[in-house]
This record gives sequence, structure tokens and C-alpha cells, in this order.
Amino acid sequence: MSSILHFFDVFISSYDVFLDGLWITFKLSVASLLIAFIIGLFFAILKISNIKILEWIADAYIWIVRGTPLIVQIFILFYGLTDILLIPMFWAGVAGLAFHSGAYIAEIIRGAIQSIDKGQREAGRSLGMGTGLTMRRIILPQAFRRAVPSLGNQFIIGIKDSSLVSFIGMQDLFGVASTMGANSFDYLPYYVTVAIYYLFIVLILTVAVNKIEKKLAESD
Amino acid sequence: MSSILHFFDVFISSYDVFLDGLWITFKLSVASLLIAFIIGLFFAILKISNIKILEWIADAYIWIVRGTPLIVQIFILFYGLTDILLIPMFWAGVAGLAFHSGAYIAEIIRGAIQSIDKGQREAGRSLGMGTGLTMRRIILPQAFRRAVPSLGNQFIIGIKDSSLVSFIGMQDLFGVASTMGANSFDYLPYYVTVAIYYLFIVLILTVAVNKIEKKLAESD
Amino acid sequence: GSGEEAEGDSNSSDNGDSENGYNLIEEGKLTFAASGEFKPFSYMEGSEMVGFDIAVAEAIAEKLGLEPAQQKAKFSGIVTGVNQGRYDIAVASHTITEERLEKVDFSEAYYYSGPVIYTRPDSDIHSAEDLKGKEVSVARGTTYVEMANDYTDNIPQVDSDVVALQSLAKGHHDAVLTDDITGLTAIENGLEIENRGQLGVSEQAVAVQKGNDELLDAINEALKEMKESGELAELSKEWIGVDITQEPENITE
Amino acid sequence: MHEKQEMIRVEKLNKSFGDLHVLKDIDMTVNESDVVVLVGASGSGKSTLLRCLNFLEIKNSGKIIIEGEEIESDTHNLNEVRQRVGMVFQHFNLFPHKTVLGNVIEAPTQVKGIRKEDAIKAGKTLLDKVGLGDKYDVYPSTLSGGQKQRVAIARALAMKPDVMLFDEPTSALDPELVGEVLATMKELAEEGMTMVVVTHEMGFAREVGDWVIYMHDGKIVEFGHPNDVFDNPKEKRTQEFLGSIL
Amino acid sequence: MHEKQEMIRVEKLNKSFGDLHVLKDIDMTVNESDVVVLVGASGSGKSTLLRCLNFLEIKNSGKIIIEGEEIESDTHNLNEVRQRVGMVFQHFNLFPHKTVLGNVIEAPTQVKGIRKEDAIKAGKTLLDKVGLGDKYDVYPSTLSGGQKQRVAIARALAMKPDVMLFDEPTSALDPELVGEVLATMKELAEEGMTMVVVTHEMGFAREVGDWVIYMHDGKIVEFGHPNDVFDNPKEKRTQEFLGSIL
Ligand SMILES: Nc1ncnc2c1ncn2[C@@H]1O[C@H](COP(=O)(O)OP(=O)(O)OP(=O)(O)O)[C@@H](O)[C@H]1O
Ligand SMILES: Nc1ncnc2c1ncn2[C@@H]1O[C@H](COP(=O)(O)OP(=O)(O)OP(=O)(O)O)[C@@H](O)[C@H]1O
Ligand SMILES: [Mg+2]
Ligand SMILES: [Mg+2]
Repeated sequence: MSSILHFFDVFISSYDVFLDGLWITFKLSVASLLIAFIIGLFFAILKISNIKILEWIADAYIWIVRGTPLIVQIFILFYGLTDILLIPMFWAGVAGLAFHSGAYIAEIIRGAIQSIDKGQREAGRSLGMGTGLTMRRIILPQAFRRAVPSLGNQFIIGIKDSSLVSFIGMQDLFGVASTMGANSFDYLPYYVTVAIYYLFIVLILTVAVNKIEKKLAESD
Repeated sequence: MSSILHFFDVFISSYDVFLDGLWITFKLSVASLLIAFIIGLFFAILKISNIKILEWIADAYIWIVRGTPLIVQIFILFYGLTDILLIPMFWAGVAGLAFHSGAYIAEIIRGAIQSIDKGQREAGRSLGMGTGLTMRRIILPQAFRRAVPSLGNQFIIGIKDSSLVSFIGMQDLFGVASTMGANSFDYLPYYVTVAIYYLFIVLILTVAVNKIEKKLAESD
Repeated sequence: GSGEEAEGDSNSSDNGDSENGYNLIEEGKLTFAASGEFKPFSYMEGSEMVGFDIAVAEAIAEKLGLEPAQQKAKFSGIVTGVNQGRYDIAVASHTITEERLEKVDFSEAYYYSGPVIYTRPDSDIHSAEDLKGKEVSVARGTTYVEMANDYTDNIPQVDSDVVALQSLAKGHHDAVLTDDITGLTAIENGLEIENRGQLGVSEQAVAVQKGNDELLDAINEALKEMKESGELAELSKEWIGVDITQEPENITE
Repeated sequence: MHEKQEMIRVEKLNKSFGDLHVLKDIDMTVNESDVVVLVGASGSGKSTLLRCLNFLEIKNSGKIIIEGEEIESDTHNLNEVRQRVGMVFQHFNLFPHKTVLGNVIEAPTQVKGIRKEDAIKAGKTLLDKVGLGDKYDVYPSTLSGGQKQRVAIARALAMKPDVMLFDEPTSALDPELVGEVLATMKELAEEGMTMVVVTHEMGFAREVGDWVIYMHDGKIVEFGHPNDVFDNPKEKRTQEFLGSIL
Repeated sequence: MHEKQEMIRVEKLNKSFGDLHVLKDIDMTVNESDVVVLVGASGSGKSTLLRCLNFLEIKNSGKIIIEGEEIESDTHNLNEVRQRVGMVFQHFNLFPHKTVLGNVIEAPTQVKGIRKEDAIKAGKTLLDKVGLGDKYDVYPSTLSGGQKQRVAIARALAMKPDVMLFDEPTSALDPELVGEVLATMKELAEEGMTMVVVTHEMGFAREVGDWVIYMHDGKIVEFGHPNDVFDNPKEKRTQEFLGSIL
């Protein structure tokens, strides 16, 4: 009982620090997911380019990302790459997350592109639209719609994954929970609090993704 | 150049410690995935039970797992559950990973069960086989086959996710790399080494899963 | 008190005289790292780190005519970060060791302390000898790893000393090696753990990137001034409650 | 000819799916060794009636009396009742993960607890009978539709049911495979099996059927001997329907 | 009647997919304002021939001469050539994410760089012409098959092609919708559009077609005026084929 009261106390009194953490998580997620999207689009196009060497490059990238834990990727970028290029912590975090999500997004987009009926491509080309124009104006807009549910899901995963940047010292939501826990020598209430923040974010995003899905379904 | 030589040096000279870590990662992954499978099966059956309250329980479990980062789940279990039940570190890690993967496996199994033609259930029941017997002898064997690719994929994710137990102090593959890196102030070679171990494990498993898939496809 | 001064406002720009040959990451700023998870030496208050380490760093910056810029980092990554030029210096309770000296230079010690064995009250560990074969948790990248190695192979390593102490109190592990001040603070914060003996004495110092001799000299100069003026002892009393900046013989057992 | 025993009696059977009233006050009787052919337009409720007799659907009201015993879903063990009433589906519904013989022995061993050796012996005999003596160990996916349906018949027979229900057993088959399944069913009828068959095969109905029931919109609107119903339908709807399929 | 200009000439055209030799030494000529109907059994190569004329498939050997200019895929800008040769597909292939008008103005604005206002004006005129003046702003998914195909025709016309190719434009339509599409095509023919049409609609071929080509197994085996070919086919294969579809 008293531990529940204590938890509520922690939950309420810590809100300002957690909001700071939330803001960092937000910036980090948005930046990394935008970049991941561009990376994903790029490698998806490599994969369907029908040019062997480009396909191999894309395969290698996807294989490396899917074959190693995210935390290893982040640590290599943060601790390792600094020998070559010293990137600030925030951007190391962004880079690690984007590098990771990019591979999953590439697979989602590739799948969506390949699911578009090939008659669409032929119709575009028969009208004199070049390969690039057909891709940009005809195929991609349809592929993105089709990819919305999976992309939404991947974005939610990306936000949760962003918690790992706390291990390179960032004060994101999870980083805040860890340090507050350390300060007070009392981890549990802070971890439960941060769990609730994440649940809330994911809930909101899930609802938003569902709404968008429905909107898109209507217009079909 | 010299840094590449140095990397090989690290890679080769550290093999015994990494093999210890590999062994822990292995035990951890196998134990947690077995338990996750049982948890997943259990909640999948709750979800298709057609009993509202049981469905809610399953929904709540899946929602909580999917709504919070794995690292939060592990930390809550490690610091929180000890108030109720003191489990050794290894089993805390196993519990955290199993709790997490269980939700994803539940969704995979549920999807596979629901993808089995309902004529199968009717055929079983029309022969006088009860609901339980039909499920056990007719539906589940077919559902598992169908779930193999997704389960294989989830198992691979589970192995990579197991790296996070290093943050509760376990000397798994990643824990070994962190420790060796921190103590030698020489992170990059150790993280690259551990990345190669993971890539290798994932590669082997991917090949194995593909083989099993092919075997199953043949018998269809 | 110096606590207020230490809240180094990043807008203050009265550091016109920073053209002094220190090789700094950012002109006019002293970028220093600390873990923020090592109460009372460094910990978070809001989104700022405070504590003894931080206060010392900010006092040094003031003496050097620089604006202090704190960087929170995982302890295990700090030495590497200084070595690579991610931070100018680290004021993070680093014990001077041979291994670290290969990567960074150290200033004069700014406090003295000793690693202590902590256990739960019901433990049958009463001295270092009893640690043999036990599970001894420590923070990753600390000097305690080496010490624990003398007694056991079973050394779970976590991200901060506080995490280790917290797990210990919750019932995990058999013992934790950490600084006695940190342990005391934990006990004051309600953790049910006990001090079961000290394993020697250590000197904590500021880490500086190798080759940045002007900066190292200036820091040593500043520390000397602070010691002589009693300012360092003041800071110690303010943040720790006792003076731990004197030479070892008067450290409590 | 001695008086036949009553196998199935249905009284004022009603079944709705939500607002959709699918079976309306159905009364019918099936005597021992009778072959009853059920015809009617799509959606008239033929499958639903059959499924009620096998308790795959639970009636809303009315009585279903199997071998003199009124069956209620809440007081009876329906699994036990279903063993007495075999069912063959339009789409076979064979178990794809089991061999042909595995399909046939599954229910006897698992439900009736028959020893595996005995079940295998009986199963082989049944498979021989339906002309699949060379297919014991192959998987269903390798069979033609006609072979699949004959396995499904053998599988149902393996439970030694007293009545067999067939729901359009040949309508998913290529035309050239229909004959082999009808032949198997005819043989079964000749051995005296009680059968209720939904089918559009009028030749079979005339040749093998003892009775024809014509359903329309959830009601039985015509009942009689095949030749009477097909040649002199009393109802206009029956005439129209027969006109459309013959 | 003045001599018509040659729009398409094909000489010794060959096309293979891997080992499958699909078009064998095809020779044909299509003159200005001609309507050429292409018939033949499934798999005889009709679609492949049409797709070669639009360069959706690249020939293996032979010549394709469009409006007097021999087109080679490696020296010509095929996108430019395709603008002169419009194509209508069996399955419409409308762009589902664009409105009807959006479908029609897409290529003119994006490829020809026509100003949007002008493209809209021209597009509306075309849509009015194919009888869809009330559907500018709806999405294709809300249209019937016949309406969709008329939009597809308008879309192709919007590029002002000199020749139009139709690959079974009515065979994916419900029978009652075929007429409206054929009427649109007839109107187009009457306006003097050069057309190559693959179709099984023999009434259309007789009424609108100037020439009929009968293909068999990748070769042109008969060529002539529709009434001659349909009423007095020279080849036995043509007779058989016509017998099967008429
Ligand atoms: N499970 C169900 N839920 C809702 N409606 C159902 C269900 N099963 C059948 N129906 C409806 O009940 C009516 C009768 O269906 P039934 O399958 O019994 O017809 P049928 O005579 O067998 O037709 P068919 O010749 O097409 O098989 C139909 O309107 C059908 O849509
Ligand atoms: N892209 C392709 N790859 C391989 N083979 C192909 C391809 N396109 C067509 N074919 C083959 O070429 C042959 C001719 O096909 P085509 O589509 O031209 O015939 P068709 O006369 O249009 O038939 P239909 O009336 O069925 O449309 C067929 O055997 C077909 O399978
Ligand atoms: Mg039916
Ligand atoms: Mg074709």
C-alpha cells in the first residue's frame, strides 16, 4: 500500500524531469525515423534496381543490421567511429537508430513496391513516363499507402528502441528514469513511471496509425 | 592498417572469454525462448478462447509488452520482482526475455491458428473429437508449421535482444564485450568482435530456418 | 555557497581571457564529463548534474577563466571519451591507475578514499578473505574490477555503482565493491547494506587528454590554490559532510 | 419388408443466424437404410440443416431425435453423438499433415481409444473398399479431388456411424472425377447405410435416392419419391428450380 | 481516295522469352486510319506483338518502323516513341491514387510539360467525349469496368497518339458493359484514328475493322478484309478457331 502511494508520489513529482526526457526521446525519434525513412527508401530502390552490385550492397546492409543487436550498433557508432569522426552524442544516437530502423524500413518499402501490380508500371511507361517518373509518380505513392501499417509499426518499435541511447549517456525518457533511480537508490518506481510514459506514447501512436489506415482505406 | 592488425589480435586472443559469453547467451536464449513459446502458446489460446475476460487478459499482456521497451521490462523484473520473489540474475534475465518474446510469439501463433481453414476444425469435430483434442491434434500441428518462418525470425530477434541482459550484470556475449572494452579502454575492436559473433549466430540460424521451411514446404 | 555558483549558467560570457593555449573543444568553455550516477559525487538535479565532482570542476573552470560545460556520460566511456577528445577533462572520481595513465594524464589528486566491501546485513562476509568464490558486483570500467578479480571470477558488471548497490540491497549478488562515500550515501538513502571492510586507499584525480600540458598545468595550479585556500575542503564538507581532500592517514576505517 | 427403424427425426426445427431466419419449422424423418436427397437453391438452408443434424450448428428451437433419443446440446455429450453421425464436406477437409491412413485412423484411435494396430487394419480395409488400397502412406496434397473425397468418406466410415451426411460431395470436383465418388456413395447405399445427401446430381438422386426433399427459403416445400418429385413437381417453385438445373 | 500514309511497319519481327519463341518472322503494315483487328487463340502471341509495338517488350530481331522511322531501343528515346503509340490494357491499369481527371492529365503535365490548366481543359473535353463528363473528380475504384476502360482510353488519347493499341479491352468486363466501350472505340475509328485491336468481339471486327490478322503459334497465318476472313477463311486452323469463338 505505502509502496503504491510512494509510486504515485514519484510519478507526480518527477513529471518535469520526465518531460525533459520525453522531449529528447521525441527529438531523437523524429530525427532518426526521418533519416531511417530516407535510408530505407534508398536501399529499397537499390534492392529493386535489377543491378546486381547495388542489390548486393543493399543486401549486405540489411544483413548486417538484422544480424547484430541494436545496442552493438549504437556502441560501435558512439565509441568506435569516434576514431574516424567524432559525432556529438545526440547525433551518434540518431545515426545508430536510423542505421538500424533503415534496414527494416527498406524491407517494408521494398515489399510494398513489389506488391504493386505490374500493370501500373506498364501503364506509366506506355504513356511515355520514364522509369524514374513512373516510380516517383505512380508506384511510390501507392506503395507508401500500402506500407502505412507496417511503417507505423516500425516507427513505434523505433521509439521504444530509442531507449537504448541512454546507455551512451543521453537523458532521454529511459535515461532520466535510470539517473533518477540512481540518485534516489530506488529504481522501481522510476522504471514503472517510465513504462507508463512509453505505454502512453505507444497508445497514442497506435490510435493515430489506425486512424490513418482507416482514412486511406476509405479513399480506396 | 595497424588498427586492423590490432583488431585481429583482439579477435583471436579474446576467443576464450567470448566463448564463455557465447555459452551464457546460448543458455539464456534457449531457456527464454522455450519459456516464451509456452507463454505465447498459452496467451494465443486465451485470445482465441471466445471468452471475453480471457481475451482481455491476453490483450492486456500483449499491449503492455508491445507498449514498453524491453530494457524497461528487464529492469522492472530485475529490481521489482525481487520484492516478491528473489530470482537469481540468470533467471531474472530469462524471465524478462521470455515475458517479452512471449507476447510476440502469442501474436504469431494466434495468427497461424486463425489462418487454418475452419473446415479443419469442423472435420475434427464432426468425427467426435472434442475442442481440445481437435486443437491439439489437428489445428496446432498445422499452425506450427505455418508459423515456422515467423517463429524463426522471432527467435533470431530474441537472441539479439538477449544482449540487453548485460545491463543487469550478466556476462553474456555483449556483457563480455562491454567489460573487456571498458577495462581496456579500447572499445571498437571488442564491439566489432562481438558483432561478428552475433552475425555468425544469426547467419547459422537463418540458414537453419530456411532449411526447415523448405523441408516443410516439400511435405505439403 | 558554491553550490549556486556551480549552476554554471551557459549564458554567462565573462570569459574574454580564454586565449591561453589550452587546446579546448569549444573556445572559452571547459567541457568536462561526469557520470551523474555516483551520488554524492555526481548526480542529477533536474536535468543538470550536481555533486562534489561537479562543484570541483566548476571551481576549476572559474579559476581558468572558462565557462564550465558539463557532459553526462556512462562511467565506462569517460576515459575513452577524454582520450578521443570528446571531453576536455573528466572530473568523475577517477582513481589514478596504470591502465588509465596509458590513455589520459591525471592531475594531482583532489580527494582520497578507499574501496569498501558492502554486503547485506545478514551476510557472512566479514573481510576481504571471505569474498573468495563469491559473486561480487562492480561498476563497469572501475578499478574495483581488478580488485574483485583477486578474490573471485564471478563479477557481474553493471553501468554504475548505484545499480550494483541497489541490486545488492534487493537480494542479488553477495557483495559490491565501491567507494565508501557512495556506500554511505546509499545507506543514508535507505539501502539496507553494511560496510564490511576497506580494501586500501585510492587517489582520485582529474583526467586530461594526453599532450594538453598547458591545461593540465593550469588545473594542477588551480587545485593547489583551492587546497591552500581551503576552498576544496569547503566543497568537500558541503557535498560530502566531511573533508576527504586531505592526505590518506585520516581516512576512517 | 419389415418396418424400418427411425434413425433421425426432426420436429419444428428453427435456426437463425442473428436476424437471418435460415431454417423454419423443419419436420423430417429419416428411416434406417433410407437415402434422402436434399435439393434446393443456393441459400435455401440445405447445408445449415445438415450441420444441425451433426450439431456443428446448434438449433434455436425444435427437436432433433437421433435413434430415438432427443439430443440437447446442453445435456448431451455432442462428441459422442457426432460419432454416430458421419459427415462428408464439399471441400473434403482432409488433415493435410497426416497421411491418407493417418486421416482415417485419427478419430478411432484418439476418440474411441481403439488400439493403433486394430485401427490401421480397419482403416486399410476401408481404403481398399473406396479404391485407394495403393495410397495408404501418401499425403492428401498428392491426391486428385475424387481421391480426396473418397478418403474423406473412408475417414467418416472409420467411426462406424449409423448415418452419413454428405454436403455437395462432388461439386468441388472436376467433371471427370464426379463419377468415382458417386460410385462409392452408391455402393455405400446398397450396403444399407442411412444417408442424407445434398447434391445437384439428379442422375444419382433418381438412381440411388429413396426420397427427395426440396427446400426453399428455409422450408421443406416438397417431399416424395425422386421420380414423382422430378417428373411431376407439385409446386411451381420446384418446377422452376428443377428447370434451372436439369 | 488518296494513298494512305504508312503508320507502322513490322519486318521479320522475332521475340523469344528464354527458350520460348513467341513471335516468328512477323511482317505487317498498318496505314493511317486503318483499324486492324488481331485475333488468334490464347498464347498465339497477340499481346506480345502489341507490346512490342509499344516497346513494353524489346524485340530480339527484325524491324519496327513507326511513321517511317526505324526504332531501335538502344538509339531511340523509347519514352518519346511511346507517346506516339497509345495503349489500352485488358485490366485498365488506371492509377488508383488519382482521380479520373488526375489519371488523364498525369502524362501530359508530367511528360509533355503541358500547363496544368491546359491539360485540365483538354482532359475534360476528352472525358466528355467518352461520356464521363460527370466523373472528373471521383476515384477509379468507384467506377464500373466499362467506365474504367473509357477513362483508360481518354488517358491514352490525352497524349495525342498517332496510333492506338487495344489489348482485349472488353474481355474483363461484364457482358452488359461491353457495348459502351466498343461504342467509344467505334467513334474513335470513325474519327480516323489508326488502331490495332486484339479482341474476340467479332461483331466489332466486322463492323469497324478494315483488316483482320489471324495469328497462330507466333505467326500471321491469315490476313484480309473481315468479311473475307470470317466468311471464307483460307486456312483450316482459322476455320477451327472461328468455329470455336463464333
Ligand atoms: N455461420 C453463418 N452465419 C451467418 N449466416 C449464415 C451462416 N451459415 C449460413 N448462413 C446463411 O444462411 C443461409 C442458408 O445457408 P446454407 O449454407 O444453409 O445454404 P445452402 O442451401 O447450403 O446453399 P448452397 O447451395 O449455396 O450451399 C444463407 O443465407 C447463408 O448466408
Ligand atoms: N513475360 C513473359 N515471360 C515469359 N513468357 C511469356 C511472357 N509473356 C508472354 N509469354 C508467353 O508467350 C506466349 C504468348 O503470350 P501472349 O500473351 O502474347 O499470348 P496471347 O495471344 O495474348 O494470349 P491471350 O489470348 O491468352 O492473351 C505464351 O506462351 C506466354 O506464356
Ligand atoms: Mg450449402
Ligand atoms: Mg493476350
